[in-house]
Amino acid sequence: MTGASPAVVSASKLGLTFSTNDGPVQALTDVDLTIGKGEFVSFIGPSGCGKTTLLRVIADLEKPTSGTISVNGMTPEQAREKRAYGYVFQAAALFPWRTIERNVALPLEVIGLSRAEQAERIKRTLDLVNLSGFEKKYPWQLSGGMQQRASIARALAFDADLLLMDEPFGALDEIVRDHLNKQLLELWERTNKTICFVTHSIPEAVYLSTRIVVMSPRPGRVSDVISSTLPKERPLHIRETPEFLAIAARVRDGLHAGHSYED
Amino acid sequence: MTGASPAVVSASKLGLTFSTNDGPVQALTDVDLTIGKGEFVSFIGPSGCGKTTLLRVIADLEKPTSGTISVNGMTPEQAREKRAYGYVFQAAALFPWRTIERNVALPLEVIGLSRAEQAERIKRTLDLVNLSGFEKKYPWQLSGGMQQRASIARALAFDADLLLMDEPFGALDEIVRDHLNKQLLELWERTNKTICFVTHSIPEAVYLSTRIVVMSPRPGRVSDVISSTLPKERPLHIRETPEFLAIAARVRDGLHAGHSYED
Amino acid sequence: MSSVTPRSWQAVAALALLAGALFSGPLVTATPGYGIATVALIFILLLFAIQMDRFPPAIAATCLFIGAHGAVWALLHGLAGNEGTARISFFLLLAAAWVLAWRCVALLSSLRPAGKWARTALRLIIPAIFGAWILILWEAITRGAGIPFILLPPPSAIGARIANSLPILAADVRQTIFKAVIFGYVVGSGAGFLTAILADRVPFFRRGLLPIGNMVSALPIIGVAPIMVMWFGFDWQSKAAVVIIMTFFPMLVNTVAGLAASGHMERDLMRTYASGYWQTLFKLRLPAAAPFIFNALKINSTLALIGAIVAEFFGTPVVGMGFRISTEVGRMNIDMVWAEIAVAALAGSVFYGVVALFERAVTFWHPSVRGG
Amino acid sequence: ADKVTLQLKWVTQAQFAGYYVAKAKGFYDAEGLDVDIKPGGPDIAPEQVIAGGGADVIVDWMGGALAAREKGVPLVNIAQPFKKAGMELVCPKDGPIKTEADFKGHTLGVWFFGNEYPFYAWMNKLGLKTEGGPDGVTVLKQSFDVQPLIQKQADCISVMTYNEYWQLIDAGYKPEELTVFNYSAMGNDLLEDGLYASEDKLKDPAFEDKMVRFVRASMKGWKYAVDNSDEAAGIVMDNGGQDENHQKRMMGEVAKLIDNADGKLDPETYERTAKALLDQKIITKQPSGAYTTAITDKAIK
Amino acid sequence: MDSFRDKLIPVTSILVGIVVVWYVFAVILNTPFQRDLDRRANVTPGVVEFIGKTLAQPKPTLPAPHQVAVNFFENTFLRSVTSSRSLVYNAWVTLSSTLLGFAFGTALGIVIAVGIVHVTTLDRSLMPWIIASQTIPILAVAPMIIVVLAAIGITGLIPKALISTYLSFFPVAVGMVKGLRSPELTHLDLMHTYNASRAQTFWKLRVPASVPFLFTSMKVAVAASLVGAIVGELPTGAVAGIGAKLLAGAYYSQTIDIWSALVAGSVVAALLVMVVGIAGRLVDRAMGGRPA
Ligand SMILES: Nc1ncnc2c1ncn2[C@@H]1O[C@H](COP(=O)(O)OP(=O)(O)OP(=O)(O)O)[C@@H](O)[C@H]1O
Ligand SMILES: Nc1ncnc2c1ncn2[C@@H]1O[C@H](COP(=O)(O)OP(=O)(O)OP(=O)(O)O)[C@@H](O)[C@H]1O
Ligand SMILES: Cc1ncc(C[n+]2csc(CCO)c2C)c(N)n1
Ligand SMILES: [Mg+2]
Ligand SMILES: [Mg+2]
Repeated sequence: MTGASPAVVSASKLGLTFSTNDGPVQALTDVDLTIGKGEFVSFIGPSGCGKTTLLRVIADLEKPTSGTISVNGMTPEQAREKRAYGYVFQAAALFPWRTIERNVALPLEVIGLSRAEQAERIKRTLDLVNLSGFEKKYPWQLSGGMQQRASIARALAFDADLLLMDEPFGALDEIVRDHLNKQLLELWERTNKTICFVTHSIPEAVYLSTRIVVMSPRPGRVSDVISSTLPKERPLHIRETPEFLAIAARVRDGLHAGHSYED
Repeated sequence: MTGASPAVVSASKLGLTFSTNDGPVQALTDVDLTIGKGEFVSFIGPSGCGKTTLLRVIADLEKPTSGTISVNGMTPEQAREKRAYGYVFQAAALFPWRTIERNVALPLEVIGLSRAEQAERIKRTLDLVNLSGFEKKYPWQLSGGMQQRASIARALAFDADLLLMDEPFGALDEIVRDHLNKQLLELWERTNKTICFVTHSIPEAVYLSTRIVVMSPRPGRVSDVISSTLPKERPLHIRETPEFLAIAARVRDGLHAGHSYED
Repeated sequence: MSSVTPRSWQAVAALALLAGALFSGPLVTATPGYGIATVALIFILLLFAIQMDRFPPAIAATCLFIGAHGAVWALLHGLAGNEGTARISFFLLLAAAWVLAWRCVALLSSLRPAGKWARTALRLIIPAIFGAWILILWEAITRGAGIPFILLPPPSAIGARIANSLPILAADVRQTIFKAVIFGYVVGSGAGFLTAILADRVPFFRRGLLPIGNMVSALPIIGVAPIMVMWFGFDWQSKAAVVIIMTFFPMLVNTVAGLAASGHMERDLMRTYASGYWQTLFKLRLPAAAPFIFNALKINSTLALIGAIVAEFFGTPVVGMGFRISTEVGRMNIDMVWAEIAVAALAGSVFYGVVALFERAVTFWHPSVRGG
Repeated sequence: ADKVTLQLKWVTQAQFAGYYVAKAKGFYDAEGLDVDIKPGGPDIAPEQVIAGGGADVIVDWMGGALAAREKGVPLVNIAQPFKKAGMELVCPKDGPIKTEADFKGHTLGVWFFGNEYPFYAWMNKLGLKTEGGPDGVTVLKQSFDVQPLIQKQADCISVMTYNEYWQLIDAGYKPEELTVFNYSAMGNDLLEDGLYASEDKLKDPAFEDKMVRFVRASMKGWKYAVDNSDEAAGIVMDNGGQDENHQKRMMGEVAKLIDNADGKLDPETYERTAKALLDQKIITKQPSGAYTTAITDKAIK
Repeated sequence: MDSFRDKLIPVTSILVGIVVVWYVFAVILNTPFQRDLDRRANVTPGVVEFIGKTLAQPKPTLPAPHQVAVNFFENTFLRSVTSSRSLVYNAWVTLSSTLLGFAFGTALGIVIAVGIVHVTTLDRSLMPWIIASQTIPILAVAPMIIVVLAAIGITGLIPKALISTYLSFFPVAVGMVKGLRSPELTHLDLMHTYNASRAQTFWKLRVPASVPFLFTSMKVAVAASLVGAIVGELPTGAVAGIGAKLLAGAYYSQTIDIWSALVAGSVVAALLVMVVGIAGRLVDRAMGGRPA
């Protein structure tokens, strides 16, 4: 744990229970977690274990029903109002009445950037996700993966110190994914951002993270936290080193433990 | 190629161009493809290369602008009218006003099954995708992965001879994915369905398919078709055999060729 | 694939009607000879109609178009001087021609021409034929059955009256539409919209204002118009006030519903930007509300017109569409009444059409516009 | 009993007391008639109702009836209970108008819906333009109330002697504070409430006989109403009239218009009315056969 | 009940605000006439007395709230509900034709919308004429409609209800055309893959998707229907109903009566709109609507 750096996210005994038409659902219980500045933390766990919910609590989109949480030493609400983080949703959530470039411009308009700066950031981030040439298209004219990339571009353009990413690369093929993984790592190193990253891919989690949080469902909780011993500098082929594979194996074990069917 | 069995899908010189506000987009060009009965064909390719579009053409959701295509020896329209296929969309497309079980029941209501048979199929398919216990929930009360599983259950409940699946497992973690891969293979073997399967995961494509269609973008086209030499019986550990890895390598090469950035 | 439907039902119906007409004797009591030509004409075209599926739809439609309208022209022409004496066979023939025209419209709507112009032309021709037949039937029935002029004049008389009264009609339109309607529509819709925003912004108002807004909804024109005349004088201002009251509520209700129509995830997205109320409103909630707002604008475009005209029944200067209608009813110039109504209908349709065009342009992204 | 439907020109009020009285007092029954009285309203044109077959006989003003006759609804005046017109123009004395000479440049409230002819005939006679401006008068289509005067939107307004005039009095005006231009007094009056039936139907002797009985009973009703005005007002109230006091007063004023309750049309007034309508191009040719004295001759011997 | 209490304070305080403004305007608007009266009567009252008089005129330009309230109270609670002077009775007369007309109108509007969405011929040809039909001033044709209907023997409730129908079907038709066309394209595609019949797509997809539009339109329609019922009372002899009260009030310049009839109409309207709103919320809840 990079205990020395100031905590960006700090949760203790966090719990969240949804009440639904057929009884309460415990989406999160007893989550204790501290994320330091500049960390890259991946969340991994079976579908429905509460990853999205946890991210939403950090982002002040959901209020915990028990426990406490602080972001940058403030309540999540204050942090949100200070625009402390950028968020990539699990679904693209693009506005159908805006072209791709205007969609990316959305957060920039909200924070009131100049036209010129908007244009510059739009170009840079659309290039990054390989969508140049599609600036003037509307969301429904894009493939699923392209929409997801547009939403990543939108979050990156926002350029906050904390990035909350909910399965950003889920709909992308291996090669684009490798490419974007590398880009993300570079960005992270260059800017010293803190990143919370939900993924289903074990190699991706191991490759990217300084720490991996393994979660398990019913009720949603943190079942393991694995600190990576990999160096900060990570070429793609690091994924074949024994060290890498060892961490991956540990994650896989944690994951298996959370699943009901073992076959 | 399983040339002997009757062709389920047969396309020749197929092309589709979308006209958009800023010029035409060639989503498919010159696609020649024959899929025999009982085949399991995977489509893989970079984001935006036309996989979804091709599946939509087969399903008569999109009309080709050139070339010909037949499904079960008929036009796609006739085939659709005969309810020849089930379709899993890239996005879950659940009806927000129906509970999960009513969503799965939707196609069954359409084809007019009895209540009892509906209940039986709903239970079976929701079990299959591990959603028992969530029957009475509404889609927005489910996590992203759970929604996708519900939509898979809905297509499986429909039980057509041809299954068109557009990245059905994109939002699922490795373990659920392995589980569902196995279930799908079992189902396929047992029922001799024909399956067209879009995926971004090379191992998944190789593990599941009798043939792998590699596509490349701008304009969208088929760049390689790889027949699998793996036996029909496929335990999970087949994925470590040299034969498997060789096919995977070939797919990866094909995929790389279609990407603009090589790094 | 004409193999599916053996023959159009319209052709069969027309045949039956024709046979009926032949058996029920002369068309009018006065001149027994008239009508043979018409019968023959319809008959020939009927043969076409029955064979029609052999022809390309465009040609068949043209034949039917000429046939049905030629036949009905002959029918109406023969009626001159025989008003009020039409017999059952006349109406059977009329129905036969109508049914053929129906078939024509059905064929035309099944056409999918490639050219942009052809499509536009079709979009205009189809409602035009439909409308023409409303007028034809009206003409034939009023004249054939001899409906008293002061109950319902035939369209030809109304047309003649319009042609003779253009200056009066223009003055009335200026008074009613260009002064009262437009002003009232803009202010009323605007006020409904702003009230909805206010109610949305301030929860206190949301709870207090909406129930009271509902009460405004049914302030009946007849009750309000005299009061408005009392307050704002008898000129157009009082009519505009009535229009404001009438258009206020549909806009309020629709805007409130529209503001609730944006998706949860989209709203969450704006929250993550710590987007202020107004930014979220302008960038997300209003665009998402646009289909509802346009609904209100469309409904209001017709309500405003009715409101202004009816308000003029109560106290006006001696010009205006409502004034003219109420006055000419008293003078038994019912043709003038219908001339004003026709102008109102035309103006209202144009008004509505303009709003609908704006809607298409602004909500191009909505499935109802994208998908049809 | 024979059924007769009577369509009134206005809402139930003492203006129509004779008919309600005849019904309530059994005068119709005595003639073997079953009369259905339909009240009117601001937007009921009795001419349309009779053309549509909704009534056998209507109460109408002559202007409307002659216009309808020319438009193909052959209405015939079969009786004329109101001998004099009740319409007048009133102006407050503290306003600018004291005499006919003062009209120029001022705003006058006029009832339309067929009630505007006497006014236009009068202005015609005075040689005043009605399109506004300093040399003419500005005409305001007046609502059927007296608000335009109270609100000072008009300098003079139309009233009926039996109705709106009293509303002004109720509103605090004293009779001596009002200048009154009475159309009858000026000789500008057009015939008001008369009974009209369709010429075609009258050709049928049975129908004609029915009308004779109807007119006889109605005039008997009028006579009774004139003689017992408070009771008549009460009967009107029973049939949906508003404001008992007002109805009593109205009955008193209406009585002055009825005269001797013989229902006979005065041909001279008829000619004057027809001429005024011709002059204003409300009708285009001299009407013929628009009235018959046969019914009243038979009814009242 | 909680939400009821939530609303009570805002509604009452806004109502109090309105009443205060109302008083101010009553004084202002009634002043000229009162001054005329006083001048003619040659009296010069003090300010307070003068204001008192402006608020106590028998036929004021704008009646004071308490005058309306007293009139409303008397006519609502102190008369037997079968008396033709009772507001309850008149409101009931109007309400019955409103409800009948609203039912017809909603049904007709839905039928038209369904036709337009499903039959190309109708889509192309009908809509312009429906729009045209709505621009016909109802008060001008209502009498003719009533005459024609009476001629074919239809009288009583139905003609009035038909005028309500005429006014209320349009908002429903317009809203439902939009609503029935509002399903997501992927949802339509899904039904397409099942080769669902038009009826199935209609019931299972288009109808649920149109619900927000339907209820919004129905709120507008029920209000329009009430207006139609009131309009329809005039050419039917204005014997009973809120419209008849308004008319009678107007003829005799009984402004207080007019206003209390207006208040009665508004209360009925507010109740009707609220009922539709509540029905909408119940349906939304039953359809798993997510709380905002
Ligand atoms: N409705 C449309 N209008 C215009 N262009 C479209 C439309 N649908 C798809 N396209 C374009 O067609 C191309 C192929 O899209 P398609 O959805 O088939 O890609 P895909 O292979 O499924 O990608 P992904 O893996 O990201 O889902 C893309 O460039 C996309 O922009
Ligand atoms: N709004 C809600 N109302 C009720 N229950 C909810 C709601 N949102 C989520 N849940 C429940 O909370 C649990 C956790 O959901 P969450 O979305 O956090 O899962 P997840 O880990 O992100 O899964 P996935 O990988 O499939 O996206 C699930 O069981 C889900 O059904
Ligand atoms: C349709 C119609 N409108 C007005 C009058 C004239 N008129 C006669 S009595 C009266 C007021 C009530 O007494 C009015 C205005 C009429 N005769 N018919
Ligand atoms: Mg999730
Ligand atoms: Mg796709």
